[in-house]
Amino acid sequence: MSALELIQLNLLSPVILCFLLGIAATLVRSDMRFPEQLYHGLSIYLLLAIGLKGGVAMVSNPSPGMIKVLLAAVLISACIPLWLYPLLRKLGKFSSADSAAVAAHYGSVSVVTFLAGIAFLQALDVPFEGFLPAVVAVMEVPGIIVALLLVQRKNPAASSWLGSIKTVLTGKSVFLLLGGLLIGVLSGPQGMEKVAGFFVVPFQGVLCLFLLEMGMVASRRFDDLRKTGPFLLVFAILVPVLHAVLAIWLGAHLGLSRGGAFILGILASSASYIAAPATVRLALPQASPALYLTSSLAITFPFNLTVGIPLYFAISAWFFS
Amino acid sequence: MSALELIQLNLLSPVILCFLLGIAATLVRSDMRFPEQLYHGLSIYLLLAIGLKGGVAMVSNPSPGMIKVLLAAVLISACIPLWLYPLLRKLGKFSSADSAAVAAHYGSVSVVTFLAGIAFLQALDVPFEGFLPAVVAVMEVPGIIVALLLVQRKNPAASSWLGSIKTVLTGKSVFLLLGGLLIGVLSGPQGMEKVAGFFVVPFQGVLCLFLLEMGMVASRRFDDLRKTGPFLLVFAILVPVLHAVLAIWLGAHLGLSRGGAFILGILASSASYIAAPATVRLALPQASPALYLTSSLAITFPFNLTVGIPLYFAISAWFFS
Amino acid sequence: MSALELIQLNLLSPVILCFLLGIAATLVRSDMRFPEQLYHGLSIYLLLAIGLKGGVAMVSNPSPGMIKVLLAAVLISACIPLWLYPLLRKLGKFSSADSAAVAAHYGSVSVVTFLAGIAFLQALDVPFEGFLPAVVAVMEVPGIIVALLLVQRKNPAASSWLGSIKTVLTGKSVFLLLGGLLIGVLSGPQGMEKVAGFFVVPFQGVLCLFLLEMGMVASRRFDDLRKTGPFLLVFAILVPVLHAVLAIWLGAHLGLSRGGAFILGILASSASYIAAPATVRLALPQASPALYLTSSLAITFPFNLTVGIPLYFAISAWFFS
Amino acid sequence: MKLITMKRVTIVAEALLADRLQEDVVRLGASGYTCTDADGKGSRGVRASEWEGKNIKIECVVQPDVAQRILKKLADVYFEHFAVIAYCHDVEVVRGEKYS
Amino acid sequence: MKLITMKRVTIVAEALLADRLQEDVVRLGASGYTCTDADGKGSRGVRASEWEGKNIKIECVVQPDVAQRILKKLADVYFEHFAVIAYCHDVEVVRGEKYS
Amino acid sequence: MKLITMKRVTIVAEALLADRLQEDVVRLGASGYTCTDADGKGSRGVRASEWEGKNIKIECVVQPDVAQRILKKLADVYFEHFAVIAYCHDVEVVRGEKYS
Ligand SMILES: Nc1ncnc2c1ncn2[C@@H]1O[C@H](COP(=O)(O)O)[C@@H](O)[C@H]1O
Ligand SMILES: Nc1ncnc2c1ncn2[C@@H]1O[C@H](COP(=O)(O)O)[C@@H](O)[C@H]1O
Ligand SMILES: Nc1ncnc2c1ncn2[C@@H]1O[C@H](COP(=O)(O)O)[C@@H](O)[C@H]1O
Ligand code: NA
Ligand code: NA
Ligand code: NA
Repeated sequence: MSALELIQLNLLSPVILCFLLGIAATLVRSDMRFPEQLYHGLSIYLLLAIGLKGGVAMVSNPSPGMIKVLLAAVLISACIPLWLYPLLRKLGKFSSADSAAVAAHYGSVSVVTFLAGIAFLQALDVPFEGFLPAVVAVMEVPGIIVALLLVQRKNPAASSWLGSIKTVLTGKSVFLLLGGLLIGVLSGPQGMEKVAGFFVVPFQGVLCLFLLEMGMVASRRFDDLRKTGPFLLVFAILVPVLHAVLAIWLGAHLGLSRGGAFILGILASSASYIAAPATVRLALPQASPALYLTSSLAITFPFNLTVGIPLYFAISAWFFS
Repeated sequence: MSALELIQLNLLSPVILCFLLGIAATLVRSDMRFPEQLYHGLSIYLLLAIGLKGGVAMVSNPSPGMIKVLLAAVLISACIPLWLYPLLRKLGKFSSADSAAVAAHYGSVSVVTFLAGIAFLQALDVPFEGFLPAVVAVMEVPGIIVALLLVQRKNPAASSWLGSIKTVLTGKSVFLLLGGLLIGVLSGPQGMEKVAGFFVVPFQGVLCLFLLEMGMVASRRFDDLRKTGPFLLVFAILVPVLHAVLAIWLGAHLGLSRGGAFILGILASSASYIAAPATVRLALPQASPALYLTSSLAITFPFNLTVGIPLYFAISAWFFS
Repeated sequence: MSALELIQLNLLSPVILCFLLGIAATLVRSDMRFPEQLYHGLSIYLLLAIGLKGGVAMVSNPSPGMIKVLLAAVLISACIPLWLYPLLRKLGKFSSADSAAVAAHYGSVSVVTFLAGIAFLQALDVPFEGFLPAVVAVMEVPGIIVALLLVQRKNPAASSWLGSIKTVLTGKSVFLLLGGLLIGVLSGPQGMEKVAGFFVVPFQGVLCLFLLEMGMVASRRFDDLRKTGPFLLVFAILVPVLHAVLAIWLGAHLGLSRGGAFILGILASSASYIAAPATVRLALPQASPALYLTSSLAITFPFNLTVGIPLYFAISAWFFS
Repeated sequence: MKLITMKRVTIVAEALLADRLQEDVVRLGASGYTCTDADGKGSRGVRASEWEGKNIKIECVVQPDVAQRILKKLADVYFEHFAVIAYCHDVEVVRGEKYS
Repeated sequence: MKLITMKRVTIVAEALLADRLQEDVVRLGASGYTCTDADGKGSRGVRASEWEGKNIKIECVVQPDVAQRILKKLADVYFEHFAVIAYCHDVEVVRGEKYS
Repeated sequence: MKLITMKRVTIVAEALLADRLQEDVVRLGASGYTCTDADGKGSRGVRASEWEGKNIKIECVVQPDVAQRILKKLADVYFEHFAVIAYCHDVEVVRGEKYS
């Protein structure tokens, strides 16, 4: 399939259409409100379910090279802020705090983009490694820590070093992904069989509902786009594409399957909008949330979901042929 | 099947039994509380799911005459207040505001009654048109607007005209029904396949849970029945039956299937208890919620769910034989 | 299978692994929060679903001797406090109020332990009687009432007798279990078929999610273990084992199947941590929640889930061979 | 705009007491009350049903003598064994007659 | 630490009015507001959408004259037909300039 | 019924600060606090995690000097970069010793 056909396939999938419907809800000022606790409940479900499935896949189809890939993933995360920080400082003329803050977001990952990538692979029947949820988990934290190291914090309100690290490490996404993986590995396919009716069968539909809300959340930030200027817009689209290509290339060299390398690309490309904002807000209070949240949530996230995913998959063909 | 057999079939379905259990919960003063956010979450699910299924049905089994039926549905809604308002003024001796308020509720529709009607048809394996969710969506608003036009509003607290129309149009039910339809049409049967495990398989069960709560909500209003007098009781039972018969007859003439005409009857017959109360409360604050909510929620809604649905289906046989 | 194999089978089931993951969440101080309304929603679902399934089983495979078993179950509940109260007074040196409070908890039952027992039987394909949810319902209340009768209440803040009884009787678990049973009996297997996609297929998975939260709740009480002393620890493990053995023996004599007798054992063995604490707190405010909640929630509940269930099942072999 | 001075009583208590306290304040003369869910930490930290809803906060606007009676009742009946705090202060209301 | 005296206005109303009341207080001069969900019972007990959210409580810290205007507006427009109560009292704030 | 005058401090802040502010008030001498979820709008309108819980409101009843210290700490540390407001007023409590 050509990139265009892939984009069309992606845009017409229920998952992405629900995301667009959420955006539409904000645009037409619908009074629909997504219950906050439902959002939290669905996110617990999605994290645990994807972990579980990964764990079961790991025992039923063990893929070699997991450790190598995990190390590479940590390295990718840690290096991203190292080049983004000077880029934002110099080219973007951002303050030191703002540069570190934005860099932290791109060093971390977006779990929802990952889930949409997995759904895309499943629609195409492309296989991928079972241990990928572990890759998500290890990529969430390093980039944030490295970015925070790049800037001096003398604000009395800033959280302590230890505090910041604790915040990211005890976050629920890392915990549930790894916990799910472990449960999947321990209980195996027979265990999975009993709970597949809850954790597998409705999964894609639940993801739809979740993306409906994410569409609303992302589009509520669209207004800020006017304030943040053109540099950030270009940054938040080109940088993800670049990261995706590099990571897919690296994944291919590490021996990942095409599906796996594609997902590594998605992860490198994606920007965090849950773990990173919470940590950065407390560690760098002087950085402007309007900058880092707008770029990660209102530009990169919708771009990746709609165009990025099929584009990166088309690109991955270059390295696997 | 005779009307009596149909009533029995309906009363013994899990959906209606759950509704009755909800009523029982209030009567025995159980301390069961239905979490408010769960209620909202389930309603989002039900609206989106029924829209989706309708949309997919529209592309896989296109039924002709949709536009004609939609126009007729708008007309039905708009006309209902026109005759109910004088009826309530003259026969019921209601104030002008109260008459308009009650008329607005019967001019609009109850989505839950619609869902119960669909579940009833599915239990009997009776087919119906895929575009029916669109019919629900277009019938929600016109009756409310017409009813509000009938009464002069000079209260300083009353919401403006524009405000009222905005409130009903941006309501979540219209938005989700139409959004679901659109997603269904765009993603088609292959898209649906991926999410059927969430939007189709558990649908009827979710409806049960939802009706458990609706039973509690409706029965909490039973106390008000003593205050509102016998006229409203007779009104809230006879008028729905009349509307149902007329709409089924009209549906038959418009070329709808028996199932479709039956659903049109259900819709005409049903009274709103979500969109209408919220709009009317703000537009006609001097009207008594005890009157309009008691009639729509504590009389018409339970009557339609338990007796109306099978009765109207039996009646629909007259026009299709 | 040996007791050890059964323990291993149980510990590696997703349901129990999720419970352990919940405990781990507290231990590593994860910031994961389980939405409160989700907890309530899941509990409504689980109670209704287990009732429903029992009701359908009652009509499709009627098991004889239900009345006899229900009477025995009431008797077991009522007698438990009669011997625990003096035990706690004399051996434990607890105050009169504290003794009655703890006795009330062990006289009542834990629905979640029951559900885990059912899941365990299903994993082993062991059949059980359909009316067991009714047994749960009748065992919830008597032990609490008897225990409260044992101690004089002269505190002005204590709730009245009638108040206490009302509280336990109108509790949602009794209501939903019996309501679900009734709906199951009335709508039968055909009714069930329509809602199985919601009430049967995802059941075990939902139970997993619920136990994740229960693990967090139970483990938040672990700190209190140091304060409550070794007597309570021994008490909260030995007494449940004793109750289980006696109840299984009794169940065998009442003609229950091995599965049914095992569940009766689970119920006798389990301690309430929902109905009993709420009632006891209001009726005996001077009793220390740290004592009764720690023993029931932080000791007996995790013990039964992890070790008790397979142990009691192994023991049940003695009486059925 | 004539404002009348009344007392606002605030009660924070474990959620289990909600129904009882609401009945109490009405019985002691409050014309109404407003109740919100709350979390909290105090010197006792004892609660019977951790995950069944935490604390509640009841606020009522009442005549001074009613405020006195409510505070006294709380001190007499609930303070010893339950997690409850209460306090009051003056507020100015429109249409004072609504509250008596 | 210099503290400045301002007025805190508290409004409890049926949830349906949330948007309107929030707009009103800002239009009448409040620099912001804080809004919480609440339950309650009053002398009227009338509400149009029982299960669609119950009451809301809006609190805003404002200059005395703004408080007067808010209370007057509520009395004039909402008190007759809607379930609304409102009252105010003095509070001491840090950095009074934030509120005007 | 002897009543003692104390200060009630009210803090409204973005939810992310909940843990820190709760620790702060206890460290500065509050014997406890009550915390509710809230929504709100202010002059800044900046928040980092829109859908992860909005604002929180912390209320604590404390001795006047503790109130001073809490307000000072907030002004010194949080006011510049975070969405935080705080104010206090007198309340009358039963059993004043509980709060010190
Ligand atoms: N000094 C205080 N200020 C505000 N709220 C308090 C204070 N002390 C206790 N509380 C509240 O009252 C509840 C019960 O307090 P206690 O009985 O001291 O455990 C706590 O959970 C808090 O919500
Ligand atoms: N005396 C009162 N004290 C505190 N809140 C009240 C009082 N009276 C009424 N309320 C609140 O105001 C709402 C509307 O009251 P009403 O208009 O009297 O029905 C109620 O639901 C309560 O939340
Ligand atoms: N004048 C005010 N009255 C009441 N609450 C306010 C006021 N101004 C701000 N707030 C609350 O404080 C939070 C932060 O305000 P700000 O820092 O001005 O954005 C807002 O979200 C409101 O909840
Ligand atoms: Na990244
Ligand atoms: Na109608
Ligand atoms: Na027991």
